[in-house]
Amino acid sequence: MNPPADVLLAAADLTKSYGGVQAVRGVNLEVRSGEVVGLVGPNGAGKTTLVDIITGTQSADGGRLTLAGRRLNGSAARRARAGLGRTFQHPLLALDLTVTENILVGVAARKLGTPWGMVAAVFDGMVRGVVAADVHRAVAAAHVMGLERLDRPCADLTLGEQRLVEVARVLVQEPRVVLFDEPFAGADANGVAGISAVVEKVRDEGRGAILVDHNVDLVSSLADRVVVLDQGSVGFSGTPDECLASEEMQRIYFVGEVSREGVYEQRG
Amino acid sequence: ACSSGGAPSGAGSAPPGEPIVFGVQQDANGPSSSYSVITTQAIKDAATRINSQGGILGRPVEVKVASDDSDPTRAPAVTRQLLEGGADVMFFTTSAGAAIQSKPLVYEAHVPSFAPTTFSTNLIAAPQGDYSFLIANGTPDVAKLYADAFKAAGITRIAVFSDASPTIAAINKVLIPGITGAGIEVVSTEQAPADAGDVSAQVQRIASARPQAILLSTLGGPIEALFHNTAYLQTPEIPRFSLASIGNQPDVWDQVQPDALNGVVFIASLTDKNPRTADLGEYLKGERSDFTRLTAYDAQGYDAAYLAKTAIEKAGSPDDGTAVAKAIEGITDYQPHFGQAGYTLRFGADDHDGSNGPCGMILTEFTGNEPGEPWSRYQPSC
Amino acid sequence: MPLANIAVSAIELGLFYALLALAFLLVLEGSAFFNFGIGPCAMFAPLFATWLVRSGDVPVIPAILAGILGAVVLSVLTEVLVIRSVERKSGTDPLPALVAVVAVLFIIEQLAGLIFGRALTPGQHVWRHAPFRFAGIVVTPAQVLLTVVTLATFVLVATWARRSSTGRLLRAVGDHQSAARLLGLPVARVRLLAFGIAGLIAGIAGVLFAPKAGVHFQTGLTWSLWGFLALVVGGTGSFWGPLAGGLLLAFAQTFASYWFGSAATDYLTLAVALAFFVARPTGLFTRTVRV
Amino acid sequence: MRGLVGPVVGALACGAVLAWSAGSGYAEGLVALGATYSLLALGMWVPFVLGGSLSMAYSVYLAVGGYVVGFGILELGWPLLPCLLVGIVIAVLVAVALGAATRRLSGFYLAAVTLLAAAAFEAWLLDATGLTGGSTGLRGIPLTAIGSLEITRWGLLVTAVVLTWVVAVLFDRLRSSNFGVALRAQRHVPAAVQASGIGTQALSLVGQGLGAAVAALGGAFFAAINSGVGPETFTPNLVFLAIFMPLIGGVRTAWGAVLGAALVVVLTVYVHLPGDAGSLVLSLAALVILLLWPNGLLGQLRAGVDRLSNTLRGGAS
Amino acid sequence: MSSADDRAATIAPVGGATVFSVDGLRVVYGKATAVRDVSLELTGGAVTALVGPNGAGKSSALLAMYGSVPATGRVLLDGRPVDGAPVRARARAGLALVPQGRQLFPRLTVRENLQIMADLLGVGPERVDAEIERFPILATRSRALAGVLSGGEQQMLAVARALLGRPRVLLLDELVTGLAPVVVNSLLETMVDLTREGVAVLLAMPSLGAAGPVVDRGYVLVRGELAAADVRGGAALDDAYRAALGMG
Ligand SMILES: Nc1ncnc2c1ncn2[C@@H]1O[C@H](COP(=O)(O)OP(=O)(O)OP(=O)(O)O)[C@@H](O)[C@H]1O
Ligand SMILES: Nc1ncnc2c1ncn2[C@@H]1O[C@H](COP(=O)(O)OP(=O)(O)OP(=O)(O)O)[C@@H](O)[C@H]1O
Ligand SMILES: CC(C)C[C@H](N)C(=O)O
Ligand SMILES: [Mg+2]
Ligand SMILES: [Mg+2]
Repeated sequence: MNPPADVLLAAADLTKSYGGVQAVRGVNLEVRSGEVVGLVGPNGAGKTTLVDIITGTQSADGGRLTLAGRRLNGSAARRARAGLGRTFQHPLLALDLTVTENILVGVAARKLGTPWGMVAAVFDGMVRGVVAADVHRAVAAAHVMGLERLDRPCADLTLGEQRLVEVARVLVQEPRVVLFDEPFAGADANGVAGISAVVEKVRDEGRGAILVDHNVDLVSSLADRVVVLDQGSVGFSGTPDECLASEEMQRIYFVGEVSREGVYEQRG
Repeated sequence: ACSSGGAPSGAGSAPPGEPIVFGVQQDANGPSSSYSVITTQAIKDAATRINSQGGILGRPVEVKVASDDSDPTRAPAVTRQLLEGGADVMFFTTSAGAAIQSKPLVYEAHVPSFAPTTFSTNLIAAPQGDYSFLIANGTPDVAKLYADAFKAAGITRIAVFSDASPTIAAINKVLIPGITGAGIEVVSTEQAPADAGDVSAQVQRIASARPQAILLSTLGGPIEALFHNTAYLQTPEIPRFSLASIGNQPDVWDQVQPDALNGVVFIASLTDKNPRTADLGEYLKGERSDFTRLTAYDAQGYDAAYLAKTAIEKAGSPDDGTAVAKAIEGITDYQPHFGQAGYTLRFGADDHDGSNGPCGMILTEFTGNEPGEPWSRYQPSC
Repeated sequence: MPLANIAVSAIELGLFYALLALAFLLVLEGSAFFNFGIGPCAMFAPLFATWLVRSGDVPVIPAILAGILGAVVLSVLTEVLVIRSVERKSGTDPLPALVAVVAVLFIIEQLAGLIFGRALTPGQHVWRHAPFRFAGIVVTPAQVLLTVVTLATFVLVATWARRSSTGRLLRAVGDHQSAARLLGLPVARVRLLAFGIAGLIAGIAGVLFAPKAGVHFQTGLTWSLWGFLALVVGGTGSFWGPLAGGLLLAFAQTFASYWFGSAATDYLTLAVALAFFVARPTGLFTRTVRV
Repeated sequence: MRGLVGPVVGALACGAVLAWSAGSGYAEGLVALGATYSLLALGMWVPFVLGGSLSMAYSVYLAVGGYVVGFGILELGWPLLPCLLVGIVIAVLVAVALGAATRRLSGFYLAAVTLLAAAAFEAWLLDATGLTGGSTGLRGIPLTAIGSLEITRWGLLVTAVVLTWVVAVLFDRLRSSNFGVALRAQRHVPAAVQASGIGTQALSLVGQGLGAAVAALGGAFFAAINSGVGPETFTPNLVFLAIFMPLIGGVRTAWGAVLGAALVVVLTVYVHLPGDAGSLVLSLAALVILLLWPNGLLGQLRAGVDRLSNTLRGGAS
Repeated sequence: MSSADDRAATIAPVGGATVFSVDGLRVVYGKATAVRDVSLELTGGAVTALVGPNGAGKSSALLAMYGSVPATGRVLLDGRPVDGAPVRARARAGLALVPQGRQLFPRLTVRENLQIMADLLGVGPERVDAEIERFPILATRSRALAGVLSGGEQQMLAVARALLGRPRVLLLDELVTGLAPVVVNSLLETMVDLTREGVAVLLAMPSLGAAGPVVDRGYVLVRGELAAADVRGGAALDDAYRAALGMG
């Protein structure tokens, strides 16, 4: 497999199962430079699991991954350093840290990449403390997302606000490929606009994104290509329009409660 | 934690004048507290008696007590506190480990110090041992006593069981070579942490080495009780010998299964045959409302106080610690309240261990779970 | 019969560890909290019982029951007076409550030393009987009693926690306390129950094991550490974890001492623990959920 | 402005304490103990308070620092300074090795294994007689000279206090730096920190190493000032005591650890309590502080100051 | 979605009895007031919406109605005051909440999560079985730990839990978050079915979205205060919401 030059992220034959549940089975996926790939599918289709095994949050049972032609493996931290960024379906923030501090983690990540980087950061941190430029980056990202009162601990934020903090955190990381796991869930109009702008920006800068969400209209409007995941495997892949019109999409997504019965017995 | 007996002890009958200060560094809350507080109390009682007898050089004795809880990190600060409080003589009733940590301080301050119950000779060894003194029989004496006793009883192969404390490690360093040097074979050495929950593995290992006797070298307490219980159950046929601690720990006797101590031989320091011992028992009974039984700790603490008195009087003043230390080195015939009737303590310039031959020790056999008669097979000769 | 005799002792020790670890686990399940006060509670029961026997001429059985009750009261008081209010004030940070319970541990130790004396205290025998001997193996009545009571306790607790609605409630509260509050579950009462039962089990463990080597005022810390080690070896995923962990720990300790010599025990324990946790970083039994 | 309060007040307090102790052997002993406890508490503060990982092996790092000073001066005839440096390096290496061996463990699992490691180390101190002096330890460590500059006990004490101040100031800055923020974040959401590209295992390893270095410094000064170190000098019990200190003082700043250490010294050694109840009183005091002010003394002080300045400002406007 | 549109035409006009109302509700966290003087009414047989941007105070208001956070103000259930009553009493009286976020017990199984609530409400095991059957996914995974379910599966479990006691007032915080359209539609259908039985439904959400067609009336919450009250119909509510946000 030799992907074309502009392919950023390439996943081949990814699989993952938990006991009897096969959450992801043989998924092939590509994200090109400047491309936003929408990932949709019913609940429990394996979208989050796919994001998890691509980013290394969970280990895959099998499959190959490359990022810009380079083999992508190892810990989540290593893959992030190679250029992956992600948000979590349920926001994962240090609740006792402030908004700024949580975003600062993303800024810090660029300097704490290696053990030696960490040692250097220790000395730098002891001498200089927090660096104004880093804080500015974090604050700027927070403002992009429309967040205010940044010295609040994240425990005081609503879930919707927490999701915005997460997006800001991944934004400052400047990853080459960002995997958004349902970023729009629970967002209001401003939030939707803010997050959409971030997704657009990623595309415009020639980076790539995978956008998971159940809001098919929103995904279609933002994505260059939509992949439909069903029962762990790719059911359909094409342009948003093709996808919306496809039979698979209709079958597995909009109608057919009936067709979903017994899904889990099949998987077992 | 620390505290200080503010007024001179036995203030009622104490002579007037500037007090001579006894600094006692004890363990009030820590692992050695069960015996440390007894020794401390004996020193206080001795001070009371000294004061009622006119004090030292006509001056009253004041006892200041501070606790380091056997914590060697705290020990130096506590020692400095007592030294600062004007201690003319120091008494370490705390654990040997804490006392050793404080050894340089008394050396630098030129204040003589007694460790009344310690028999680890590390404390008086160079470097910086010039101001430290011991009273109890040192480990070399113990080694010789047991070597002779084993020979007398026809025992040539023994096993040693120890707790894993540094104090015992220091003792074993002298004890075991002393015994093997005398031709007794040590076929097995086993140990367990002082707070171990089980020693059956150790007992079985010892049993498989087929010793004729087991020597317990521990600080007493739970580990000694546990070993006797286990050995009594699993290897009742092998006789057991012990150091001194168990003889002074009635609480341990209660913990041992009925009869499990029967026949165990240990080193007692007290005998009714010594009139001074009986006298001290009488005196303490009158002093303490809760007095139950005289222990070696009482006698050794009490004697340490009187040794200090003797030395200060010889030196003519408590102010020059070096002179007092020299005076202690000159004491050669002090009659202690422990040991056999004719036993005396003797110090010297190179001999900071006051014990003077094995007569400070009486091999005693348990009957049932209580110390009984002197052991019939062997006693040290004076 | 050295091996058999060592095995008997290892089982005794392991069952004691297991009971302590079970007490830990109950509090952990019911309140998501590592209660290092377990050891002192276990220590308090026999100390108090013996004190009653000695100074109050109370018969052995009532004294032991009073001792166990004392452990329950102590455990419950720890929750009511300390942990509950510290946790309420410290929000999401678990450290203050943890440190508070370490303070409680030392307070119980020192108070026990003050009240019951600092000397070694013998345990009381519930069942006085000569040791049973067959084929060179010696089993004491205390060992028989400990075995029976421990197994019964485990069966009861595991069944109760898995099958009864109160047991389910207990696990729910410990699992996600804020959700439990949100839904109106009786969080405070459930936690109290967890601490109470943990105190009960700790008290029983203490009085059953004390006859072996006695207790003194500083035994509590040691016992806490043993129970805690057994718990982490067993893992927190099952109510049988403590039993497996306790026995594994005791067998490893005892047989390592037997085969390799007691001088190497400390090194061996560390080596075994490192090897074990490399293979199973969260113990034998675990239940993992997604991030 | 606010950033200067800690260093300035801390410097004043350190100066005051030194001035108070000058000339009195006892007071100096207290300050020496306070400095040792402070450096231990500060060392543990990084991995424990910031990183949330409870390593109980800190007695090991103290002992390494102390023993290297003893061995270097007594056996090798080295001056103090290289002993300090070598002690720090060895402590860091031990910490990193132990941390690497336990890298998959977190929370209480880590506490359990490090506790066993501390016990094994204690046994080793007794066994390795040639290096450590066995049960006796290394005693009679003389004060050495740096070139022609004679080192005095007082000089050592001043240095230890100044170092405590320096470490507290540096650690306070570290807390809010990139490293500190990442370390604090991985306490609760390691997966998120990892997904940002920060290896949480390496992060806590570095934290452990840093803490070990500071603790080793504490052990080294204790041994040098008290001219001796033994197998019982630094026990795991000390580590239990040390986990009180930052919580009593307040976890929001490294000065909390120093204040807590000072309070422990005052309660267990300095004040005269009836019945030698220092340990009991200390535990009770810790409990009361945690019950009343879970943010510790400094946290409470800060809240008080904030409230005061608020009312003042409110009154003015 | 066409089916939802059909239904919109057939919804019964608002006019059932008021089964639940709050008056002067106020929620304060420390120094910040999250909800101030909110008053609203829920009528049986109607779907009421509470819309507002992130941080407006919707969740706080719902939690206060359910009794999970301290609040002041009157809360009437069936005309009887329940403010001051604990959550359990309100739940047993027929109030149910689907909270926002992950408020399940992750280390309990799917079934156990429901049993906990059944015990609290005092309903029998047959209700647990019935609710598990409502969502086929839950039925097949009833013995799995709740914490391993996918986001949407967890949301279904939360809804099933709320329906256990056959509540007469349903408070739903971001009901459709994380759910696939097919599930959203069927759930909205379920809600409509429930209103036919006289249940009062309150849907809180940051935007009307797919729920628009089923909404009978609504309230707009901005910065803790009501910007519009008792707006009839989804379309009108959408307009009112836009106006309140200054988006014309
Ligand atoms: N640790 C696990 N153990 C068992 N089953 C799991 C585990 N993790 C995920 N699953 C199952 O794998 C399937 C896929 O889950 P995943 O979270 O990837 O779905 P999803 O597509 O993200 O769904 P949603 O849209 O609801 O978030 C689900 O049925 C889930 O229950
Ligand atoms: N526990 C808390 N402590 C302090 N402030 C809080 C707390 N919970 C919420 N808040 C604040 O109260 C306000 C209202 O929060 P609430 O969760 O009710 O909003 P919401 O409308 O549900 O928002 P979303 O749509 O994002 O869920 C917000 O400003 C939030 O930051
Ligand atoms: C009385 C003895 C148990 C004291 C012990 N020998 C010690 O050196 O500390
Ligand atoms: Mg998902
Ligand atoms: Mg909300």
